Formats: sequence, structure tokens, C-alpha cells
Amino acid sequence: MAIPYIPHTREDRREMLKEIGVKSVEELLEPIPQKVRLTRYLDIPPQISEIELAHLMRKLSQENAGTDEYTCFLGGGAYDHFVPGVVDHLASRSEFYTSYTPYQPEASQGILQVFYEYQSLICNLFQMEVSNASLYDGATALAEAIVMAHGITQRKKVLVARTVHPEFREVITTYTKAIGMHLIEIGYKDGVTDLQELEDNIDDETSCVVIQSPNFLGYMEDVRELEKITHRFGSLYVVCVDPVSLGLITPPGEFNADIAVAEGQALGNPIYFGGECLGIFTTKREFLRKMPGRLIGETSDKQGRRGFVLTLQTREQHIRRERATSNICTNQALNTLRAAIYLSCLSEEGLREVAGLCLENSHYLMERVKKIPGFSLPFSSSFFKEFVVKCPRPPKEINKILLENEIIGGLDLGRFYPELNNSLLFCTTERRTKKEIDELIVILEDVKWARP
Amino acid sequence: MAIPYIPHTREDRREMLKEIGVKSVEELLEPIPQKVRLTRYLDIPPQISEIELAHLMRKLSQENAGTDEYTCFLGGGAYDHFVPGVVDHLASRSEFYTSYTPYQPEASQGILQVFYEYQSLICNLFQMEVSNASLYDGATALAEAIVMAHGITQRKKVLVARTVHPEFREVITTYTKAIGMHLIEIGYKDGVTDLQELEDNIDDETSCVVIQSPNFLGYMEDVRELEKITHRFGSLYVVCVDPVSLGLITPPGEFNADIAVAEGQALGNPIYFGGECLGIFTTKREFLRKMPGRLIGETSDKQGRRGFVLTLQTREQHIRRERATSNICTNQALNTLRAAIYLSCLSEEGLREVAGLCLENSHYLMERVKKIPGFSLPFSSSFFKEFVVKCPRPPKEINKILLENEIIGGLDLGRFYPELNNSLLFCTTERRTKKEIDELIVILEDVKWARP
Amino acid sequence: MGETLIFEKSKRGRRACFLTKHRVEGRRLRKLIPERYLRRKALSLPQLSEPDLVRHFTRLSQENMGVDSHFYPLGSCTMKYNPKINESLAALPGFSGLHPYQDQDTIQGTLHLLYQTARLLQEISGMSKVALQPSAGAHGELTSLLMMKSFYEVKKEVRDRVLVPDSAHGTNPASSHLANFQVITVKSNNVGEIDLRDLSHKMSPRAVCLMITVPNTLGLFEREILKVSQIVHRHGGFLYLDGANLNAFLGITRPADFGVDIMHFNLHKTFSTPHGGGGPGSGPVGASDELSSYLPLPLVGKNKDGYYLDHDRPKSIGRMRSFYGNIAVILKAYCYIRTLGRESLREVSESAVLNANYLKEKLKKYYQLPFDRTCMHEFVLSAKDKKEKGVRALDIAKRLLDLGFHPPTIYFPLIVEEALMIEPTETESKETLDSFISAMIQIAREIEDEPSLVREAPHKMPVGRLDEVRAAREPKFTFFNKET
Amino acid sequence: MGETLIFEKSKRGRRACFLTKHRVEGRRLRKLIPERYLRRKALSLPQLSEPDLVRHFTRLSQENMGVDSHFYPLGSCTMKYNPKINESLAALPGFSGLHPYQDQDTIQGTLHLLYQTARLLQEISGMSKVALQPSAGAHGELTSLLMMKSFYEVKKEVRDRVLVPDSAHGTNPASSHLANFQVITVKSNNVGEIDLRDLSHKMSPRAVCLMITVPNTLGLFEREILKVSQIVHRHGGFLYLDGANLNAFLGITRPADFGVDIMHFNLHKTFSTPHGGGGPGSGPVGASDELSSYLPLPLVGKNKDGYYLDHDRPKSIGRMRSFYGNIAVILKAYCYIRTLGRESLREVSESAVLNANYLKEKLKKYYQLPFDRTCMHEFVLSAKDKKEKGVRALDIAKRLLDLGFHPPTIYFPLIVEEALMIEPTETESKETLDSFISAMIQIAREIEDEPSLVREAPHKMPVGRLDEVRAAREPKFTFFNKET
Ligand SMILES: Cc1ncc(COP(=O)(O)O)c(C=O)c1O
Ligand SMILES: Cc1ncc(COP(=O)(O)O)c(C=O)c1O
Repeated sequence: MAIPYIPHTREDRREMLKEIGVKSVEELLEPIPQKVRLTRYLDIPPQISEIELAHLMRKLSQENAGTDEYTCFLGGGAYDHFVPGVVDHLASRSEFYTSYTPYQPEASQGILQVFYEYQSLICNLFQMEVSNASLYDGATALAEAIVMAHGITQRKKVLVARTVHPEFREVITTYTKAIGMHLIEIGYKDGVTDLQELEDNIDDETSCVVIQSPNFLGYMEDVRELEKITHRFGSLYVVCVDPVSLGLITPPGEFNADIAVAEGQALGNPIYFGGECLGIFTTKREFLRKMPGRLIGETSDKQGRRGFVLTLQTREQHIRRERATSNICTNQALNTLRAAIYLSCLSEEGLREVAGLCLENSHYLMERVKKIPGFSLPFSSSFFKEFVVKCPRPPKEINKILLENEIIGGLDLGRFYPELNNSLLFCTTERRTKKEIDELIVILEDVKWARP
Repeated sequence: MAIPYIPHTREDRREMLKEIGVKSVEELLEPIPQKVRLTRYLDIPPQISEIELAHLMRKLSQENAGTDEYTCFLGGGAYDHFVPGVVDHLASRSEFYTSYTPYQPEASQGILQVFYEYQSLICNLFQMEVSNASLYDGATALAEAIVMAHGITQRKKVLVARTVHPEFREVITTYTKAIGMHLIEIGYKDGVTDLQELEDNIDDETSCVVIQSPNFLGYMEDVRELEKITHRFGSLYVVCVDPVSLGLITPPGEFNADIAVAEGQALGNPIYFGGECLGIFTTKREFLRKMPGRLIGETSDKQGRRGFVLTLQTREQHIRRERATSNICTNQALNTLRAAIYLSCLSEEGLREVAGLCLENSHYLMERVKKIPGFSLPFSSSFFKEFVVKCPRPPKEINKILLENEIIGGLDLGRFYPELNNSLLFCTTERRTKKEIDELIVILEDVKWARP
Repeated sequence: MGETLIFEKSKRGRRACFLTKHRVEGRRLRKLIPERYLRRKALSLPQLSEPDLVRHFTRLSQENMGVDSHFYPLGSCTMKYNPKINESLAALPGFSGLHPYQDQDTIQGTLHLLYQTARLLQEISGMSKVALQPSAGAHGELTSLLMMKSFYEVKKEVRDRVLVPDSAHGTNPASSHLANFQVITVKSNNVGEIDLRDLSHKMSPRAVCLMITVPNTLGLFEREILKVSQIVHRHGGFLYLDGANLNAFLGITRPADFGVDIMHFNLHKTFSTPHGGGGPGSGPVGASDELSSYLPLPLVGKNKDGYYLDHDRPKSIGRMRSFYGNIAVILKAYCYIRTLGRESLREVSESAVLNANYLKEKLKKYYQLPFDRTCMHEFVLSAKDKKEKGVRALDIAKRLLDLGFHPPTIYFPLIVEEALMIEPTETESKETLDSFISAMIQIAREIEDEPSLVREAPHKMPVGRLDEVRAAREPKFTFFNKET
Repeated sequence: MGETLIFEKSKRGRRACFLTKHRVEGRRLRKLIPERYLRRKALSLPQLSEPDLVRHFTRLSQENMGVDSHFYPLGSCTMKYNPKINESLAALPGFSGLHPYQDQDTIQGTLHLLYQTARLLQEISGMSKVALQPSAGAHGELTSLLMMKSFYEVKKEVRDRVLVPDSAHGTNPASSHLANFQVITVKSNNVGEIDLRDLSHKMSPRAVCLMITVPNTLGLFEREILKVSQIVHRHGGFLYLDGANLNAFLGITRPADFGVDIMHFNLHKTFSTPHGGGGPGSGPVGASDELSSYLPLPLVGKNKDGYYLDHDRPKSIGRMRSFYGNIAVILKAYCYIRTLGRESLREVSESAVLNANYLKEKLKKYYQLPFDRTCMHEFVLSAKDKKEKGVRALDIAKRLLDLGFHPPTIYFPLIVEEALMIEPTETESKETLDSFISAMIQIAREIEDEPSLVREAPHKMPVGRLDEVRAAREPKFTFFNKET
């Protein structure tokens, strides 16, 4: 079997070799020392045809059982929000997805304009002054924010709320250890950051304070109080948010965040095992030149026609090399495109609807679940689409029972918070219906007696 | 809820009404007599949102169980041939599927060239001189062929082999009754048309002889002998073929067919409950001006650049009205596009491979099934991808058992041929694997004793 | 510069797809099937790598205007926006993977949708029963005509004529002819409606039906529709509706309510399914009680075991095609109707009418409007007066291409000289309409000032104006010179 | 003419999507959440109907070149054809609908694929273990550098320097800096390879590693790679491979075999997954036995119960991102490798090398070739001598746009003045290469005869040459004038 992706016929090869003036491709490989040449085939499986590949992949996809089949109450940073049909259709235009970083703006006005629109949409949603055109994911965006804060303040101490996504905290630990930063975690009280503990730890060595709201446990932080404490010490205020919540909830620009980041998957990207992420990164204009990532700016041609280009590239690795603000090159452009389409499709009212439904659903579920004997609510703070439920049986067992009923249950919090080891984090997006929530409740009502 | 597909704001409406000079849309409806106006809402369900629609349709699609889940041995005119991934991707380019009949060639060179390429591909595959750009399906193509033969010969008698697809025969009956044609069916012997019976019935009143090969039962007709008999009486030879078979099997142009038609679904179109059809229609150049359907021709612009246009439109309804060769207007263009991509993708070798695999699979199955006690082969003629098996139990029961094993069994022939009421028509496309056929055999071996 | 033909890109030995490593050849092949059945003449299908194949068709697509990229006011064709979600849902493997002969229990989802779609169309039209099989409008026409033929055959009435207005679409007379009826043309009067006198004169006991289009192809509602219906019925004939223009009055009036006995729908027009570069469409037929037993085989029925395909309908005209219709189109139409629902279907038509009248009012100062009346969802201009400058409707159409618009339908209906038939549809915004108006005004000015610019258009397309006469005179239909 | 901004199309009251009839507002809303948490400043997201939304993004796509429509020889980026079937398969709902925290039993299909992909990459590279998390090449670099940092910390060796060739990609020094290493630049010699003398001179016990690119960014294989490796290892450092150019030697040689200890892959380059207008990519890291315990958390393991996510790796540097990587990219790479398989992976590289050398030979008569040697999968021309005519590499790039080609990478690597870095990839046919050659020759002629034509290019794009200086001087990043 030859290869459908290589066009050369024997004839082509012969002609080309002749033009080059060699006898064989082998001759072209001459610069590769004989000593390091492979003298056998790679030990990988033999070539398969498209028909076989399709069969194999279909089979494997069926060995999974995800949110397309089961009802999902799992959140914790990856969400099965609804994705309007237009998003898939438009994002799969091959002019978009088979292009690359728009180094040649005249041949890339389409994607450049999309990025510019994305930046504008995000700035408006976050009420921040500048947004880049994406980083890898929310966690690395947060890590880059801390690195950037370091660059600005030249301070090494970082206070991180324990209510920040545990995996995000792991990532910032990995990133900041190298540059010798010192991370201190601030505990929580009633599900939100303990302000007193923050006050006790902050000082003028503190580079930044890092919080998330709604936080990992679903609750709303007191973002304004936190801001006051942070800025009192000249520290930067680094905030991680849920972009979907911003349809209703105070955006970071309204409470004077210095850097606001988010995981953008929920904006029109499939949940995909956490693998269709996009790091949203915004800041104030004063920090512009310290900012990581690509930026698209407006300009014009000689005839005065508007156009868009990559700009302030002098911050970037391909020009500034070791003095760049970040090492990022390839980013999450296609996910950015999806986010731009999603936000444009929903518009303000649509996003309010999504946020409103999330809020209603989660509160309906909360009202129902707290009445089930054995279940209780450990925290009383306000929440958005997620909240913590204390369970009468090990969460693992409950989830197993739910799974048998084609329900993907909440997140077993013991994994990340040993002190919450008997608790589940339930999440309801706008996709959950009253009927589905009622079905969940029926099972939870019986869960005490059910076989695991 | 407003409508996502209508852009008008209240403001827009107001401005437009003002420009028109009326107060309300109601005024614009004035030409509609009050007496016939609806004074209530239509009694249809209330508007649903995209999220609800998607949920509903997913649920309904899951109430089906088709060839994507089960192994299919069902043929009889609709086939689950493999469709390469490129076909879907290219056919879903919206510039193609949201356009219409290319009345303005300068704005439609893309689709016109595709049709021209399609015509060329089909002519080459069929070895016929002209192909139109599609009719509705194989059955209506056959009916149009008979109507056309009538137009050419001015004779009213038609001989139709009983081995022609039963539904096709029903359709030609419906079509030709109106014009007072007289259909006589010619029986079969050993699975193929009875030549003697044909000889006994043909005469110089016979407008055309209609056969299918491989025929509905899967067997190869003696196309050359049939040709001789047909042409001896000045009748036209109308042949229906399986386009996939032509990768290996004699094309109609090689045995002097006058009109050759086919169902084109198998060329890159999903099986879709028989709903993604395309009528292939080819003939000799001498009959060009009697031909139904759209034709694309090559031409050029003033600068000598090549281009493609709808041509010989004087045959068509929009110009010739009641003297048109057919009433067809909207055809199956998108399916034609898929067929063109499919044939170009597979190319000659690929089509040979498909045909070869069909042939091998069907003969492997035949060898295995005939050894199972109770099963037998009523016919010994050569066949392509389908053949008839006589069963030891009612076919309905066998198929039920197969279905429980996630196999879609053969076609219960009793439905169309009472004399074959204990027989199944098995089909194997290139998608069937040896393993799947072996699994079928294992169940058939037990079928005698199995509970229904 | 145009894309070369795929055959011209072919090179022996290239492949875009492989299915298997083993080839069935030579002896092995002949063991399976005797040599005499085998193809002799080798195939000459194009041989390309997958990258080149993809680039070929991608580039071809880019030489094509579609609704998703361009305003496309092609009158009578209702080129409205096609909702994307419907494409996705109709493509679900649970629908696309069904074999038409599968066991009834395994196809309930699809049968449910077919049954419900028919019911929705029944309510929308007021017809008693709807059959979904016909593959397009013209196919629905033929189906209907054959039904009426059967009806009178059963009644043993000799009726061999069909009345067709002079403004009718070409498929109407063509279908009548295919059903072996004699076509009698009924004139339009000076306000663009059916001439009742001529109709009364021509309607007779030998006429099966009048094939009417409402609104007619001038975009005008037949104000005397009740009289028309009376005249036809008085002679025992049927009123047949060509439903291609249903977009004009959804939820406002129903064909049954103005006397229609039988009709076809154009799902691909009214119910917003893509036109696919010329198809597939879908042309369901709705019939009154009197005629519904003649509907083609099979229909979807429902009993206690669920939905089933009903073949047991003895009066039926029989089958009109294989299997059960262009299912994907039907499913998309279903999705569309459900998304609009009770509340909003009427708004579709109201907006379509609003858009057409807006365009009409704005353009009539620059182009002749032969019937200056309130129109429905479309209207017809005439370029007759532009002939002085040597410019024809065709030239205006070509010039529109340069300005980024797909042109209107031209030279139809036949009763308007140099016709330009404009159907904006309800999915277009005021901004789009305004930009089209500007373009039309610009062209009107150009006709005055620089007519050759218009006459020689288009100037900015991949090809200039194509020589259609040559195409017909020296016909070349395939890359291979086999035709001679 | 360019498409207007989506905000400029917005009109209050339009909607492209509805989710529900009921809105949570006012008192109902405040019952759920206290007022102080609510947004004050209203959103100003664009308001469009769905048709206008679709037309906007469709038209934008048409103002963009992609591999599917254009030859795209963007050096170093490996813009090869992306198989369509892989897109379809990676989009199967069974994959796209998984939540990362689901129970292990419900994600076995995906874990299997991740595990197997890592194994395939291990065999292709000869590395002991591969982690798939890093989201792109640069992310893989940082991961690797942090691993080495940990390694030496555990060993209590003080190493704070990273050696980077002057021809290296910018991410190499940038990643080194982010990992808090000092960057030491190693010179290239006059045949375009690493200067061994300079390397020996700069390599020291304080150096963590040499970050090498093979073939280097000039497209040249480091013939002295074994010596390079010796020098680095002699000082106890690691040889790090920037695997962006793996496309050049698949199945021909393996990094481990020429001394590489740790490396990243660029799945989106070598293994043909779409670049998505700038991402997502995927940059797995492969490590030798010595380093593999430092790979990031988690890895996919396998035991008797099936596949699982292994978090129990005490020496690991920790997490490099949330969840487990850009899964869809990984799945497509898996599909690609399986489609080529044992037999044909090598052919990818052979054809890539053949294409590059063919172009190089044909173009070197018209453009300066600073290193006239057999190249691997890409090569670098210099437009230095065109400066006499006032033409720069940038101008040539812009002129190529007019002729229907995406230009090569320009001004990289930095060591070649006026660099034009050309990577044709193996998926392009001789015909395409020939047409590119013709275009390049035409431009060379134009530079002689009519340099202003080149200098002022492009002439045929939606916009003329854009003023990048102005963009930086008067920065405007959003439609909203919030920035001031
Ligand atoms: C008024 C009218 N009637 C009938 C038809 C025929 O419909 P179809 O093309 O679906 O066969 C058309 C199509 O253009 C039409 O516009
Ligand atoms: C040689 C080389 N190294 C590293 C990189 C960085 O890879 P990525 O863009 O995936 O981060 C690139 C990308 O352009 C490259 O060409």
C-alpha cells in the first residue's frame, strides 16, 4: 500500500532526482552519519487503511462513555456547556484550521480579524483593558500571570488561595519554583478565602495575591475586600474567573484586578477530556509590554484600508529570545476562534441566559439535595453553578451507583481536599433539565440503601 | 423567544414600513382576502430552542439502530459502502451546499466544473457517450429512460425483466401507465432473465427491453445475448447497473446499451434509509436531444478562458415547457458532488479494490453458508456482491435472531418474490470483514435450534 | 484563473485512498467470476494524492457563490439561510446509517420524524394527508397529476386537460405533459393575476385541474382566489397549488382555506434546507380527503406497535421513487418547523413580505415595475426600458456579480419582458438589502453613463461572460472525447 | 474590500441563539444571589442574526490562506496536508464528550489511545518514556528544562546555564530564561553547523544542556552530531533535542541513537495535525531512562484493571497544565502514525527531503544559497543580493501572495541575512513545486526589470501592505476604546 498523503509517482521521483543530480534519495541522506542510521524498520504496527482506522477509532470511542450519553453533574474546571451548531460549522472551515500563525497579515486578514474580535469580546466581558490572543490553558495563564507579576514587582512572595483550582495551584508551583518564587497558600472559611489569614500573611514582599471566583468549590469570593487588602501592600491582584459566569457576575475589571485569567474551554469548546482548553489572559494597559502571548492590533495599508497585524512582537520569543516576556509560540488559536464565534452567537442576552440557567439549576439542585436525609451543605456562601454536598456514604460509592443509572456524579473532593473527603462537588450547567435533576435526586434519596 | 434566523429589530421594521409607506405588515397582507385568513395560531407545537431541538433529535436518532452500530448484510439497492472521510469534508463546504442550480455560470464555476467532472467520470465508468448531471434516483432514472425510449421509438410496448429491482418496476409502472405504455414482465431462470421468454415476447412493437445486471437477486445477466435479441427488433436496450461493480464488471457501453442508468447512492453517499439517492443517466450521443435532465458543457469567455455552463437547455422545462424532455428541475446535485469526489478519491485502482472485496466477501460467505445443513443455494449463476440463500426457517425468524446478535440480516425475498418466500438475499460490501462473516456463520449454524 | 480539470491533474500511480493491501486479480479473480463478465476497457479515473484532491475541490468551492457568503435573491427559489444545527442533527449516524429495509423496530426514530413532519405540513396547509416521497417540486407535481388522473379514471370521467397560467413555472406544463395531459394556457390580466374570463372560458369538464401558484410568480397574491376556486370546482375540476411560494403566507392563510384540493410543498425552499447546488430537494404532496387515498406508496402509519410503513393502500397510484424520500431534507425541514413553532412561523412570511416590499419600493424609481402593487415575498422588475442603452436583464445580472451579489432570476416569468425576479427572503437584514439597493442604483447609473461597463460585465469573476451559444453549438460534455 | 468588524454589524435586539424562554431577572435573580455579586456594567457583545453571523465568519475565512487551498512552504512550521479522516475520527462524540474527572472505567478508549501514542513516539525517537501533556513545542521545552533542573537539584549539582546555538528557534532561549537559566549562545561555523570549537569552549560543568535542533534551522543535518553529543556528555550535561524538525528523518535515524537524552516533539508539525491558525499544537516530551522519572504528572499507566492515570511519581516535576494535554491533537497524530505505519513513515521523510532538495537546486540559480549543501526537509535562501535593487526578503514574500502562494518564513534563522526559509513538505506534488519555482523565477526577473512591482506588493490581496510600525506605535487592540 502506498501513502495517500504523498503524491510522488516513481516517475516524479526519478525526474526530481535527476534535476538534483543524484541517483537516489539515499544519496540525499548522506549528511546523516552512517553510524546513527537505523538499519531496521521501526517497531510500530504495519500501515492500516482508512477503513480499518475508522473501524478501530469508532470501537475505541465506544469504549468511552461520556457526556454525550450520560447526564453529567461533574465540573471542577471542565464543563459540558452547550455549544451552538454554528460554532462547529464555522470553526471547521479549512481556511481557518489549516492556516498557521498569521505572520503574513495580507494573507491572513480572516484569522487576524477573528483574533482582534476575540480580544475585544474578552475585554468587554472581563472589563479589562487588554487581552492577548490566548495562552495554553487557564492553569498556564495563571502561572504566566504570576511570572509577569514577578517581572513587574520584582517581589518573590505569592499568596495563593486554597480555593484556587488544585491543578492550577500545582501548575503554578511547577512554573514558579524555577524562578525561586515563594508560594504560600491561604485557607478558606465557609467555602471562601479566609480574609484574616490573608491579612496575616500579606506584606510588602508580596508580589501578588491569587484568587479564583467563583472559586473551585463553586463559591463567590469577596472580591472587593480581597482587592483592598492586596493593593494596600502594593501587591498585584491576580484573579481567575469563570467566563460564563460573567454573563451575570461582576467582571474582574469592575473590582480592579491587575491581571485576570480564565480557562476558556466553556466558551464554545467541547469538553474533550480537558483537552480543548484556552488560556484567557487580560491585564491593564499599563502592563502591556510585560504581557505574554500574541497581540493583534489594528492598522491600515497605504490606501487607508483597515487591516490587522500581529503587534508588539518585540515582547515575543522570536524577536526578543531570552528576554521575551514568555516562551509561548503556538497558542490555542482555533479554540480562540471558537470562543469568538460562541460569544458572538450568544451575545449578551444569550450569555445572561446561560448564566441564569446555571444559577437556577444549581440552586434547584441544592434545595432538593439538602432535604435528603444524610446529605448536608457544609458551606453557606453564595455560589454560581457548583457547590459542595456532604454525603452519608463514601462519594466513590455514590458515584458508582449514579453511573449505573447513566449519571456522571459530582467530583469526589477528597482527592484534592482531604478535609472534604466525604463531600461531592456538584455542577449544573444550563444543559441540565429539571427532569434530569429530579432523576438525580430520586437516586440520591435511595442511595443510603443501595448496593454499591 | 424571537427567531435566530430573522434579523429584524423593531427599529428595522419601523424604518422599512416607513419607506414602503404603510403602517404595519398587516397592511402589506391586504391582497390576501380576509375571508381566507387564519384567525388563530397554527396548531403545531410551540417554538423550541436549539438546545432542546438537539436533545430531541439525539434521542430520536438513538431510537434507531442502524449500520453504524450493527453489522449489515442487507442490500437490495441501498448499500453501506465505505465513504472516505474527504467526501464529507469537501461536500460540506458551504459554498457548494448553500448554492443552487448554476444559472449564472460566472458565479458558479465551482459547481459547474464539478458536474462536468461528474459527467466525465460517469461516461468513463459506464463507457457511455453522454451522462446528464443526475436525476432523482435509480428508479426514476429508469422510468425516464423508458419515457425517452418511447419518445425515440414511438412504440408502446416495454419488456421488463422480473429481476429488475421490484421497487424500480413499481415506479416505472406508475410513470408509464399515464402515457399508455404496456409493460410485460419477463421471468427468470436460475436467477437470471429467461432468454427464451424474452424471445417469445419481443416484437417490432417493442419500444425497449429493460434489464438490470447484476440483477436484483445479485446475479449477472447475459448482457450480450440480451443485447442481440433486443436490437434484432429495433428496440432500445435499457440497462440498469451497479456503479460500484463497474470497477470490475463489463460496463454498459461495452455491450451496446442504448440507455444505461443506475442508482448512484453507493458512490460516496450515506445509506440514509434510502434517502440519499442519485439517478445516474447515460445514453448514446445520437439520443442527446431526447435526454432528460441537466447537461453541463464546456465553453469559453471572450479571452478564451475555459468555462462551464448549463447547456442544451432547450430540452428543459424552463424553456420548452410542455415540450420538454422531462419535468425535472431540482435534481440531486449534492449527491452528484459526493459521487464525483468519491470516484476521484478512489480512482480506478480503488474502485477495483472495492469491487474485488465485494466479490471476495460474497463468495466467501456463499462458500460458508452453503455448508450449513438446512441452508442451500437455489441458483448457480455468477453473482457480484449479493446472492440468494434458501433457509431452513422463516427468514423473518432468522433475521430476528441475527438482530439480537447485532447483525442486520439479509433481505426477506418473500416480500417481493412470493416464490422465494423462504429465501434471504445476502449482501456483502467491502466493509464486511472475514471476522464479521464468520460471526454471521456461527449464528446461522445454530439458527435451527435458536429461540426466535 | 480557473482551476484545471481533475483529469488534467491526474498522474498514473497516485492514490488518494487505499482500502486493502491485497488485490483480487488474475486467477484469483477468475475463480470468482467468469472472464466474460469482466470489464475490458480500463478505467481512466483521475489519479491524485489526497492533498491534491482536497485542494482541487476546496478551490472549486471558492469559485462558487452560496447563501453563506453572498446575498442570493434568486426569485422563486427562496434562497434563505440554512440553519447549521439542522445540518449537524440530520447527519447523526443514527439517521444516516439506516438501511431502508431494516426491521421496523430498529427504525422507529426515523419513522416518528417522518410521521410528525407529515402532520406538521398537514396543519400548515390544511390538507388532510401528506406524502413525503416526492424528491422535488416537479416530482410532487407529477405525483399530484397522476393522482388526479387515477381519481377520474376510477370515476370513469374523461378528463385530459390541465389548465396552466401563462405565468406558471415551466415544471407545471412539463409535468402535465409527462402525465399525458394536454396543457391549456390561461392568460394573466393587466394586474398580473389570472384572467377570470379566460379561465371561465377554458375551464371545462375535460379539465382535470388548474395548476395555480399562490402568490403567483409575479409575487402577487391572487386576490380573486375564491372565484378562481369556484370556477374550477364548478366544472368538477381540482384546484392544484404549486406550493413553491408558501414562504409568503405561513400561518397567515392555508391553501385548504382558499380552495386548494391538492398541492406540493418545496421543503428546500419554504423550510430552509440547503439547495445543494441544485438539489436534493423534497416535494411532499398534500391532498384533500377526496384525493388522499391516491397518494403514493408507502405512507408512514401508526398503530399500537409503533410506526410502520403502510403499503396497504389499494387506491394509491403506486410508487413514485425507490424507498421513502429524501430523508435528510425532510429531517431538516422538521427541525426548522420545530425551531420556529406555533409562535414564529407566521413571522417568517411577514418578514419575507416586508423585505420584498421594501426592495420593491426602493428600486422602482430606477427600474420599471410592470405591476406596481403590494407584492408578497418577491416581485418582478423589467429591464425593457434599458434596451435603449443596449442593456438587457442578463447584463444587469452579470454586473451584479462584480458588485458581490448573486443576481435575481432573469427572463422568468415569461410574461414580463426582460424580467428580473427578486426574492430577498426573510433571513436578510436591512443592511444587506440596503447594500443591494445601492448596487442596483449604481448599475442604473452606469447604464446611463457607461453602458458598456454593464454590457461587458462581469469583470471581476474567475471567468468573463461565457459563450453559451458555443456550448450548445459545439457540445462537449466530457473530458474524454468519447462522444464522437 | 475587507469584512467589517462584527461589532459594527451589531444591532440591538438581534439574536443568533436562544436557549430558553425564561430569563432569570430582577427579584428572582436576587433571590439566588446577592446583588453585590452581580455585574454592573452591561455587556456589549455583538448582536447579529444567525445568518449574518455565519456570513461574517464565512467571509473572514475566505480572506485567509490555508494548506487546503494554497501551497504554504512556511519553513520550520511543517505546513503539510492534514488528513480529513483524522478530523472526523477525533471529533467522534465518544472522544469529545469526555469529562477529565470521569471514572477510570468510562475512559478506557481514550486512555488506550494516549498510552499507545506515547509508545509509538517512544519507538520513533528511541526515548524511554514519553509524556503527552505539553501543549506545544515551547511548552515541551520548558517541561524538559524543568526536568533537567530537578535532576541536578536532586544530584545537588549547580548548573545554571543552557547552551543554545545561534541558529536556534527563539523559543529555546525564551524557555531557558523562563526556567531561570542563563543562555549561552553557541556559534555556527561556515558550513552552517555548530562550531565544535565554540561548543567545547562554552560547554562546562555549569551547563545543564545543549539545546540542539536536528536538522538545524538551516535545514542541515549536524554531521558532527556524535562529536557534539560527546562534548556535551563529557561535561555531564544533557543533549536536548528541539524535535520540531523530526519530519526530516522519521525511520531513518532516531534521536536516542545520536545521543539525545531528552527532547520534545511537535505533533502538529511532524504528525500532520492542523495548525489551527496558530494552535492548538502538542509538544510531548521524551526522555531517557535517567530523566524519565522527572516527567510531568500524570502519565497514563497500565495494569491488570486497564489503563489509569498515574499520579504516583514522586520525582516528577509536577503538573505543567491542567488535565492531560491537547487530546484531539494527540488522537490525530495517532491516526496519522497508524495510517503510515512501519512501512511508510520513512517515506514521509524521504519525500520531504527530496522535495526540499529539488526546490533548492532549482532556485539556487536565482537566489543566493548561503550554504550550498545537501539539505534535509528545508533550506534557507538569502535575498541579501537583492538589496541592490531595493528589494528585501519581505518584498519577495509579499509578491508571492500575488502569485497565489503563501510565502516562506522570513528573517529566520537570524544568522542568515534576509533569510527565506523554505519547507515544502512531502505532501506537495512536483507540479506544485514547479509552479512555485516558476513564481520565484518570475519574481527574480521582476526584481531585475521592475523592482517596484515587488517592493509594493501585494497588489491582489484584500488589503495592501499593512503598516506594522503604526500598529505598534499607536496600539489599538480592541474595538472598545477602553484601553485609554
Ligand atoms: C414556482 C415553482 N414551481 C415549481 C418549481 C419546481 O420545483 P423543483 O425545482 O423542486 O422541482 C419551482 C422551482 O424552481 C418553482 O419556482
Ligand atoms: C524549530 C522550532 N522549535 C520550536 C518551536 C516552538 O514550537 P511551538 O510553536 O509548538 O511552541 C518551533 C515553532 O515554530 C520551531 O520551528
